[in-house]
Amino acid sequence: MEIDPFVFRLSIFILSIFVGYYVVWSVTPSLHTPLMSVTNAISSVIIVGAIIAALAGNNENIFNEASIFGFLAIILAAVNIFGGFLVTQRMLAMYKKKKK
Amino acid sequence: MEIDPFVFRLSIFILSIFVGYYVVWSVTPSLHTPLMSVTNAISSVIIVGAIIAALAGNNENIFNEASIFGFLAIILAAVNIFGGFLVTQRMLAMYKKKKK
Amino acid sequence: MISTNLLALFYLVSGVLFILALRGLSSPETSRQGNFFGILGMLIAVLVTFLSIGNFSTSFIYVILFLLIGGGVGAFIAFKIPMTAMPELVAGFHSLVGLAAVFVAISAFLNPEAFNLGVSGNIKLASLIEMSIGAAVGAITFSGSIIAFLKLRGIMSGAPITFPAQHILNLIILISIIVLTYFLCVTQLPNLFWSLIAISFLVGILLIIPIGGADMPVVISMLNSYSGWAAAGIGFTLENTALIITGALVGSSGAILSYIMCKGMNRSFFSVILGGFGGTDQTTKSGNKEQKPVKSGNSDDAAFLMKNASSVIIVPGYGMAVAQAQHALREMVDTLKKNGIKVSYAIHPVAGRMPGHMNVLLAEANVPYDEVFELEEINNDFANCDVAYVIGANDVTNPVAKTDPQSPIYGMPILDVEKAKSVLFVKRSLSPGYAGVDNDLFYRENTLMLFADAKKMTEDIIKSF
Amino acid sequence: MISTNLLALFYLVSGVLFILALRGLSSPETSRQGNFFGILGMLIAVLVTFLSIGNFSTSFIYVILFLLIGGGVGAFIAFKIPMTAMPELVAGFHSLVGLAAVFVAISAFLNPEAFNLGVSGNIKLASLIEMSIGAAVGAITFSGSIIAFLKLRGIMSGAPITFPAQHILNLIILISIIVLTYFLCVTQLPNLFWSLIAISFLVGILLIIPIGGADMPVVISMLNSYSGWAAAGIGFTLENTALIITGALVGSSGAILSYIMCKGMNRSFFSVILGGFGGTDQTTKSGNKEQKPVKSGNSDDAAFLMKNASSVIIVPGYGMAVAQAQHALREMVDTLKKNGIKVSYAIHPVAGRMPGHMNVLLAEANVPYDEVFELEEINNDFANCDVAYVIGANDVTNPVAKTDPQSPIYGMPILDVEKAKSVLFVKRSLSPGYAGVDNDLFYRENTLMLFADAKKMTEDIIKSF
Ligand SMILES: NC(=O)c1ccc[n+]([C@@H]2O[C@H](COP(=O)([O-])OP(=O)(O)OC[C@H]3O[C@@H](n4cnc5c(N)ncnc54)[C@H](OP(=O)(O)O)[C@@H]3O)[C@@H](O)[C@H]2O)c1
Ligand SMILES: NC(=O)c1ccc[n+]([C@@H]2O[C@H](COP(=O)([O-])OP(=O)(O)OC[C@H]3O[C@@H](n4cnc5c(N)ncnc54)[C@H](OP(=O)(O)O)[C@@H]3O)[C@@H](O)[C@H]2O)c1
Repeated sequence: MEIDPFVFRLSIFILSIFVGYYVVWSVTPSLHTPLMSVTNAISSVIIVGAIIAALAGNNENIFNEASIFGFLAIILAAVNIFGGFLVTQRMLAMYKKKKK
Repeated sequence: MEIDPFVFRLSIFILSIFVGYYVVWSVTPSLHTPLMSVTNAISSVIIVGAIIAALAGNNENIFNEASIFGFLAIILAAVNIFGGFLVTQRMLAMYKKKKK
Repeated sequence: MISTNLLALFYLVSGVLFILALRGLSSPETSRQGNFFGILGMLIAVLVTFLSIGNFSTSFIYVILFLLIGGGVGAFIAFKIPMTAMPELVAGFHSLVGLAAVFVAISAFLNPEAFNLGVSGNIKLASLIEMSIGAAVGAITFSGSIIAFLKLRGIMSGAPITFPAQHILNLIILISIIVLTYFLCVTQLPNLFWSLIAISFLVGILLIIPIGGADMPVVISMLNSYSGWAAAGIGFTLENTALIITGALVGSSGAILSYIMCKGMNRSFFSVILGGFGGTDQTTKSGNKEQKPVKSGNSDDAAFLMKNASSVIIVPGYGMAVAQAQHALREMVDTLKKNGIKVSYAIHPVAGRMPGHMNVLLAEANVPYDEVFELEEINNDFANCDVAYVIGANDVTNPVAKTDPQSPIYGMPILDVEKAKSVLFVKRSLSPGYAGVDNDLFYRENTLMLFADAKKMTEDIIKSF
Repeated sequence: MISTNLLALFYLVSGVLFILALRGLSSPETSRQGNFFGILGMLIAVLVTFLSIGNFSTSFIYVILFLLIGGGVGAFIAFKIPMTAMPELVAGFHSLVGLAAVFVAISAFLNPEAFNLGVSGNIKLASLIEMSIGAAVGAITFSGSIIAFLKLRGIMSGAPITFPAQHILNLIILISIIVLTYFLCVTQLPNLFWSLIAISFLVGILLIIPIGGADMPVVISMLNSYSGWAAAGIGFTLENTALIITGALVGSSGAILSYIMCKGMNRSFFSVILGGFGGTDQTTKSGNKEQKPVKSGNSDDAAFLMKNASSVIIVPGYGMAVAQAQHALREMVDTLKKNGIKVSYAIHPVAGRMPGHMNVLLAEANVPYDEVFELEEINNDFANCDVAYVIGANDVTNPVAKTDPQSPIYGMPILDVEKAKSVLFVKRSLSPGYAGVDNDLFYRENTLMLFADAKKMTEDIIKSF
């Protein structure tokens, strides 16, 4: 009787594709390079999975087989998050209007 | 533990607002009148509720207190659906390119 | 029968098809396909609803019957309605959607079991709230659209009807709606529900009667937006994805169109949303300028000027719609073209009385849409054109919008017809247009007024050619 | 601790913030605010994840520690990287996302209980499929991006590496991936999972090595798109709205950017998606035209021409990036402006080696973005300009794109520098650009070639002024 959550997620996914399509087309061409770096940064939201994986270990064995991959993923994703947002920030700070 | 379907519906709603925003802004101004009539037609998808309401009656009493409102709503929505789509069709058929 | 998941998937598909329907309107080429997607989406939604119930009893025959009756009426209207009546038509159709929403909400209130919302007298709180909002906004949409329809159709006077303490009354009503909803949620008494609907009907009327007839398009668009949000609300009640998506689409569409109209008229969006504006018709500031000299001519003068022109820009306005002059205009343009004159059409974003009004009328008269240009596309061309033929337009050409910060239309972008070598104004008198502002252009050196009905004058020009 | 519903709501909020982050990029004014929204969204996602676990044990300290280590490295790179190295940087960062996705998938495979996906050896089928797709696409993204990075950085030769039976090998691998995934789902054997990942790494390498170094930007964007879909896949596994929304955003963004690049280069989108292109570097059709006479000059000639000009348009290209000439260029323009000369910049959509490459470099050199124009905005102005200063650009000015249907760049829109009164070409030789096509403009009457490094020549011109 209840709707499977998968159906909802599918709806969210499909609507997000529409949003993505429009939102990216509306990005001005002069900001396409920052666009590339910022999408890189936001795609690191996969860190959410990495954190769950890392914290799944128990106290006796913090670095077990599974959690160690989580910790590695955290490092990689963190490089991207900080690197991606900061380099974008650095680029965007350079776009200035003519001083009058 | 399970996520309330309401949260999913809210997500769908919010994403649809984004889609709506972009999709309507991208409508060419010369088609704004058909836009008005077609949104009218699609908003009649409320007929879905009208059908459920109308068919909720039982066989002995097809037109009970509740279902009668369903039947009325079906008529109204049907006027809109057929009227809205057909008048849009009629308008759109008139938009022609220069014959060369 | 169909599983709940499959049903939800199909509703998603029809939601997506509705998105594609609007997406198609981004260009005339894809628009017909878009409309087809819309029809398909509706078909899917209706069919799967039938399948989900699966109770093909006698009631089912009645459902089909009423569907066909309503459909027949709708189709009849769609084929008979003249294009010039589109504003009323939209308002009229609109009221029906509002009323249908009210009926569905009532039915859900009376028979919540059918919608899985609990049992009568003990409806789920969330559903009850959604239902009340749906019913109230639906009722407001209904009565508001009816008033708009009556004003546009001319059955009711377009003049704003005001009375003292209007705003206080509205405030009291608003508070009573909230109080009613609260008690309804607590007691679930049917009478409170009925009162809520009755008061909402009243609100719709009270909100719209003080607004002048010419402002109705903004009102319609605004009600359109409201009704979208109401549909989304009912979508939450019915747990229906197609309705939620559609509600958001319609809500955005109405809001954006009223924003475009407000910007085009240089009115604030908020003053519209809050309602209670209008009365511009009264502020007609004419009379004190009538004494200025005006050059006026007849169809022969106009034909002579155009014969000697190498390029002509046509600026249609509300008057063209009133006079139904679009077909005559197309014929005149054909004649001009046969004489080797370059002709294009310039459409202001708020020319006429609804967005895209002029485009639809020109399309009806078989004017190809690639000869019709938007303001930004063509505005620079007036400087190089010999004749601007302004037919039933007024405000959209008024240079006061650029010069006088006191003017109600100050800041609105206008078509620079003044830059053309000569300007021909076809209208019946010197009276102002919708905004009630006198137009300085009438008194200019290079302007020739052609006082007549737009259709009559255009036909005469063809004869004089 | 935080309830599941609240958690889902917060993930929705961060998804919406990511949408707003991209939306901000629609204009430079709003872009910084957009980036802030993105950071906020990420912060919310990370914080609520912490709260949802609530197990603030010793592991938690390590999580913070590793987060800071990674963050420190990222921040360091972000501050140190020169703007000219943006293409490599994006490729490098990209490989990290891919690898992170692989690690998360591995961890989920080893410890499915932590993610509510069933128990080890008996993982829910849907989750296992999603996980495999995520791991495979992540691995392809990783190794592919590494190759792209090496080629762009010049560590690996940019030449396409081809070998016989390449396509047959790829086909065999593809089939084996599908077979592996099938048996993995049936048996849940860890070894199959490891093999799947190993083969996917191989695919990433094999797909990218045959592609020429200069085509890497398209490859990066394509991998970006792939990784977006992979992220969405993992989002389904983790039942995380933020990841699903982000995946779709990144997927669209990559696809649209590669589409824009392909259109700008007049290549088919499908040949890119399928991979295996490149090798254009070999088709250099030069040699037979070298004998034609060429006018070449020095910095004094260039300065003289510009001094007598009233308007100059700057056309930067890949050579400006290579020579890091943007700062010198800005200084030159300042000098020109001081002499009362009107200067603007014209940017071709695929000038340089990545979308928006030139804009970022000019912004770095403090060129205000309202002096920088897109192709459509400025192309008509060349006819009225005295000097076009083409600095390190070549293909994007090549008129053969309009005239010769045989040319590989035929159909690509170009900047009409040929219409300027004089054209100055700053490059080191007569050798062709990225597309390997000889440029007819070099031999024209009104062209003066300035053979030198872009930065050197520009500095010399300043001195000669
Ligand atoms: N398009 C929209 O979405 C929208 C919505 C709401 C409001 N508006 C407002 O509507 C106005 C539209 O501007 P507009 O220039 O199109 O129209 P307008 O300024 O209202 O002027 C129309 C003119 O047509 C003349 N006219 C009326 N009937 C005629 C007939 N049978 N033959 C010849 N002329 C006739 C009238 O002058 P005579 O009486 O002298 O003949 C009037 O001056 C703007 O102020 C706009 O803000 C537009
Ligand atoms: N932007 C993108 O997204 C993108 C992506 C992929 C491919 N592409 C392709 O890249 C090309 C871009 O066109 P473009 O006109 O910018 O570049 P181009 O056609 O590749 O030409 C660059 C020119 O710069 C010269 N150059 C190199 N180093 C230099 C230096 N240090 N000083 C002075 N000149 C130097 C080279 O000539 P010398 O060797 O004689 O100096 C070369 O002819 C297009 O073909 C496009 O399709 C672009």
